[in-house]
Amino acid sequence: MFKKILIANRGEIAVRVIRACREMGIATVAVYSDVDRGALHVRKSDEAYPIGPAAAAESYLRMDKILDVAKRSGAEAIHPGYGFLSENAKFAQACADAGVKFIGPTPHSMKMMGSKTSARQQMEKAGVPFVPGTSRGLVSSEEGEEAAERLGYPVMLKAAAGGGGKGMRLVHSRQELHASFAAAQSEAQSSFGDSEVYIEKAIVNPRHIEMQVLADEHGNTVWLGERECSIQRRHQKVLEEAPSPMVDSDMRWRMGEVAVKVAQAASYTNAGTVEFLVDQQKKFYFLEMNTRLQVEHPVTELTTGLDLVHLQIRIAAGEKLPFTQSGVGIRGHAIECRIYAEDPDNNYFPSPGKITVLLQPSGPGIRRDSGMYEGWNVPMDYDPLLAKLIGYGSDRQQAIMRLERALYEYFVAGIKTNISLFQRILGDADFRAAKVDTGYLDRLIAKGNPAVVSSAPEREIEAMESIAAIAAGMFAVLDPAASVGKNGGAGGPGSTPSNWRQNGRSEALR
Amino acid sequence: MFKKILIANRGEIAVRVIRACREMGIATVAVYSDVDRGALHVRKSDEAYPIGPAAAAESYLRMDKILDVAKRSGAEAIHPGYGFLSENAKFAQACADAGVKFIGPTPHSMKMMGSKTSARQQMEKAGVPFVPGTSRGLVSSEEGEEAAERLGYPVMLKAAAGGGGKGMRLVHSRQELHASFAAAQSEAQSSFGDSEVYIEKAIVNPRHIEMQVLADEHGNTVWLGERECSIQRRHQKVLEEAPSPMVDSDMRWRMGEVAVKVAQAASYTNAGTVEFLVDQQKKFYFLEMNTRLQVEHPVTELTTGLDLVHLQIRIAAGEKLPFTQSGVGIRGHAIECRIYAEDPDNNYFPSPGKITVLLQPSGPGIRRDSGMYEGWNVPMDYDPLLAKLIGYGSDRQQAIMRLERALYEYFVAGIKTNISLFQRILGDADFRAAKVDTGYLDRLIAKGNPAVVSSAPEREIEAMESIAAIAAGMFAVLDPAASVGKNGGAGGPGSTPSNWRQNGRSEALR
Amino acid sequence: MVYEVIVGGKAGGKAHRLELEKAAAGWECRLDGQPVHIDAVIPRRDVLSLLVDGRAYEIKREQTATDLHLWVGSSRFAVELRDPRSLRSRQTTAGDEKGPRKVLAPMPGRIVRLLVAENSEVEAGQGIVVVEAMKMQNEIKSPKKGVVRQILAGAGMAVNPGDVLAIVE
Amino acid sequence: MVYEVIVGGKAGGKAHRLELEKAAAGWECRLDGQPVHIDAVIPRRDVLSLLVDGRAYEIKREQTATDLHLWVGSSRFAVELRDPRSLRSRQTTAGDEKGPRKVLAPMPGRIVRLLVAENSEVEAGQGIVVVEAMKMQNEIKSPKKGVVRQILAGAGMAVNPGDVLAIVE
Repeated sequence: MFKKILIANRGEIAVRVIRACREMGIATVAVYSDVDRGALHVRKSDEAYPIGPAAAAESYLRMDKILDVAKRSGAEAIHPGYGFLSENAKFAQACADAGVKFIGPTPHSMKMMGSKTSARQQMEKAGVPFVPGTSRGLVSSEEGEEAAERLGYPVMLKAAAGGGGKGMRLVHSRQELHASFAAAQSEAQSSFGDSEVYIEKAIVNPRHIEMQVLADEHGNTVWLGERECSIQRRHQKVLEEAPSPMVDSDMRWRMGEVAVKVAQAASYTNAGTVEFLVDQQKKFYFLEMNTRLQVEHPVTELTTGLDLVHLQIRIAAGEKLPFTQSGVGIRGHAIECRIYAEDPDNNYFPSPGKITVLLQPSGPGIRRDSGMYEGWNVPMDYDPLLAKLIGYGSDRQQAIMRLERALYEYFVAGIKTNISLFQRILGDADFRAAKVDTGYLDRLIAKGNPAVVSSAPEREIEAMESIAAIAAGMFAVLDPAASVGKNGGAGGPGSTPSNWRQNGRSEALR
Repeated sequence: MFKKILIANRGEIAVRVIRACREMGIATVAVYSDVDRGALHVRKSDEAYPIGPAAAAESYLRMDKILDVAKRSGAEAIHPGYGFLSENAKFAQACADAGVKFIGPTPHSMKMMGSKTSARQQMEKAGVPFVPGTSRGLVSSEEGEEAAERLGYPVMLKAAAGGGGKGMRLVHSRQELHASFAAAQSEAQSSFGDSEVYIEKAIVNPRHIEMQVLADEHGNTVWLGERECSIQRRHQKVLEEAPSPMVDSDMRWRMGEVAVKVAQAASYTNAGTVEFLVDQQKKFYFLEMNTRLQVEHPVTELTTGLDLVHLQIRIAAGEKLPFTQSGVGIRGHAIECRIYAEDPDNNYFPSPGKITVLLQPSGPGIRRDSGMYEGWNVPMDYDPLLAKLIGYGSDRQQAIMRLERALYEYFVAGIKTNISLFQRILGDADFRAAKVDTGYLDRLIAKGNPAVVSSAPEREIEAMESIAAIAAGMFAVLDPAASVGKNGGAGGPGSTPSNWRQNGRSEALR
Repeated sequence: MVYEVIVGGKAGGKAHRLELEKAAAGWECRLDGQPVHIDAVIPRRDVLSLLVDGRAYEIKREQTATDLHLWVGSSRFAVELRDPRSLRSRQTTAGDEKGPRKVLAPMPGRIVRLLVAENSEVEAGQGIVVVEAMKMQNEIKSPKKGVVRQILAGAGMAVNPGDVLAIVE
Repeated sequence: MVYEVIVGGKAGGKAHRLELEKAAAGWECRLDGQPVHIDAVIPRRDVLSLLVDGRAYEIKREQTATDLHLWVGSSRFAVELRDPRSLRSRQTTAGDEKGPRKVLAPMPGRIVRLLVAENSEVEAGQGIVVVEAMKMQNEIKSPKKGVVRQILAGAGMAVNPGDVLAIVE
């Protein structure tokens, strides 16, 4: 087993991997950018090294700096987390060249899955079902028109190197195709430095369901059940659950076997995820393979009782999988809420800044994987994922109820978060009935964002307003150091019990 | 289902029940004594009523006041938690008389199990194995001598109304019996107001293993697996785990079936626990039945995936058990650490007071059921249980490793806690090998309480001392408001960066 | 103590008169003349445990440089506390709708591009500039229909919340 | 800045001379003359994140009315910080062993009974009084062999930590 592992990441996932290492008796090496000196992963690691300025391109994406830290610290392996360098085959290769074990698949598997068209070609050979379309890039919009005619509209244009919805266009008719092709190409070029675009039959309102696989370096591959990931915004997942309410045992086995076939066709090792689109008739199509640990891996951990990061590390150290497919059982239901720093009242704009108050939930059935703490200044330079709140229950309803309870206990001030969005989703009748697809969240948000109170009867709102008024007065009386009124702020050491009066007066004199 | 439940308890268990109610959409009513106004259960409930002074006899044990609050608030049921009134058959009867549902068994079952001798008589009829001895109170020490002769020394004298080790005497020889009988009688009288004492064969270094049962009000009774509770001090459990490392599947079934037989013989309903003594040959003997939710119920919840408090409430509301015995599965391993306010460096003396700093663990496999928060003043009037830290893993080793990780993250200042004791237990070779019995913890503590550092090599201790020295200086430089040196304290608003110098000087002038 | 409390934000807020007086146990309170007995403690900074006739509330305080919000359960209320002895009458914000309106940066970030030129006409809700923060590009929109009188933001510029990006008239 | 730091408690503590000087990045530090570069931040009250040559430490501070302890990982160190310019030499506690010793209440609680009478002889470790707290009865023991000169505690009395319960000479 490794004695020391470098974690080439930040935020909640770096903390999660550090915890796994500590549990396994492995020393940890953190890296951090200038704005992350006070980040939780730096506090929790055994060693920590600065790797440059805030911009990821100058720090967390700098392979040379990270490998240099690995060398200096004597780390034997690197866990890339997700994002950043996690799906970068060049980095995996550079690690191998430097004699450091990359905890993930081989550069070869990563490269094959990195291009959607090459992945399609490979999977076509292996007989994996995927959305009808071209498995090569389109040479011209005319070729696209022919293919679209064959597939039938609507069709989807997609960047071969794509991800995150960039270089993607839904095309409803022949008239639109030419312009959309040009737009997709140019967006693909500017986003990925590669203009290759291919075409697929568009699945209307699909579900996005993915299958977790795990493969050791001795030829053993297993699947660990699916995750329902249809609740997305801007192609970013927001809430995930396991199992999917629409997948039954038979479908799970079929998807699992296809996922294993995909992994084996790519000579895949370590943890990976095979993504499927599922249409209204429950037919599923291979979409792509994510060659890394997913953000949403905890829901699989809770339903299988396994620790995926422990297993990733064991596999990378050359161990065999400690169980076979028949030893994997799915029990209960788990749902993950991704707590983002964004403002639900203001178009979900990102909301970095200092966390002034933080009350965090715990208790039965609640797992919290967090990268934040009270007093931390959330930097504006990285993605807005602050923490993940995962609820487990013996069934879906109990998982939902436990999450609602935990969200009620969760409170973050200083920055805005999307906690209220989850309260809306979990209380929504369609969600409760599991009627979700990739368009669900946009529809829910489009309904408007009523304050929670507006659904309450008028009388109750008035009662709550009275409570708020009384509370405002009691705060002022009991905690006069914190200021009152508009001239807010944290209240310096000079604050006195009569401070609010001065504030009141200076306002009056303006 | 009930609309409103009163929780006749405080601390972590009141919080745990409040959470379950919120998850089920049931309003909660808290009660609190004068010193508990700021307690977490008051903050988290929907309604809260004062019931008197700190002394439990004048508040949490006052049936009349609690039933009065139930009436005023319109609570339809009362959850008693554990301790206080939870095993008081009179209270259960008073609830019934007041038309409030007591969430627990009937007064009849409670009464039968409340007296150890009457329980033994009943179980004898049902054919349940128990430790050889008398099932009636001893009339005289002569009768005791006869019975002891028959059973063979050592024997145990026990109070019929007993619990918590009171009125209990281990007797090694005839010579000791007379004096021990008198002592046990008098202690039983003063502790329970009942001098009845009976005699049992003493099991040397037994294990204490208990079986969770659940019975609905329609005649269905199931067992949910055992808990290993041998790690005790002063007859108080400190660490519990499920499953027991010494119980195999066959033994589990046999114990489970006996436990169900016990419950059925008592017409038992709701959640209960059948305690067994297990000897070196793995023979198990019925000890007693606890007619309430146990402190350690979370380890069973984690290994079965069920929520016992939800189920308690459903059963009390008249619902049938939603599963049968064959639907109960045990998966993985769970261990609970009871975090007590006591001082490991000072004979485990209780340590009430204000919690000045609190860092709490979370993340994979960690459940935290807590009644404390930073800034809370832990009252001296109640038992010292602050919180429970429960680790789950796919096997015992992983559960241990996760707990060690979480204990490393746990930090409480202002009061003392037994966190370091768990670090010793979990790292101990005998514990790792599951070689534990009810004498284990006393033996471990008797080995002395070396500071954690003393096991580290000298060089490492020195390095840590250097770090502590540097840290002391950096705290003084970066956070000068907090005082320095002996004239400590939190540093009032008058603190200035040069404060430490004044302190230094005033010391010098003494 | 006597306070004037505005609950519900500057625009549609309701003003309440609040009198608080320490009682033997708890506080005697009058809200708009209505007497109510309350018990209140601050278990930790920015959290208030309030008991009113047995009802228990945990109220959380969210304070920024400009605003004070209180959370009662999951409901959030803008609150303003004033000294009623001050003679100042409340400013109305209604007038703002007519005059020039500032387009403010809602978060710290970097300007990635301008979507309109100075003096161009814009609709309400039309994008003016794009600010990047947390790997997301966020279109900052015009608060009203009108003419972009001035653009104060330039591509590549770092901005802080509240910075004026443009003025629409 | 220069400090004298005693690590390891009053009895067997080691004194260190610590010099700290702000550098361009982090701090230049000399511990007993040995130079070391450190980087330190206080992410939250009573927690210090310290980097020394790449090694990362999260140090927790535990401060009571009388003592300061620092936790490095799971190891706890008694620490005392002094101004070296003060002329006061360190008091030794060795002398205390000989004279009268106070028996102090280690926690708040209530005296339930006295186990010895005034002027009785006691062994070191013999119980003097029983204090009840948190539903546990705790025997407070004599710190030394000697005679109980005075008992200041009475059954039923409430005590606070540090209260003198008896004096043994």
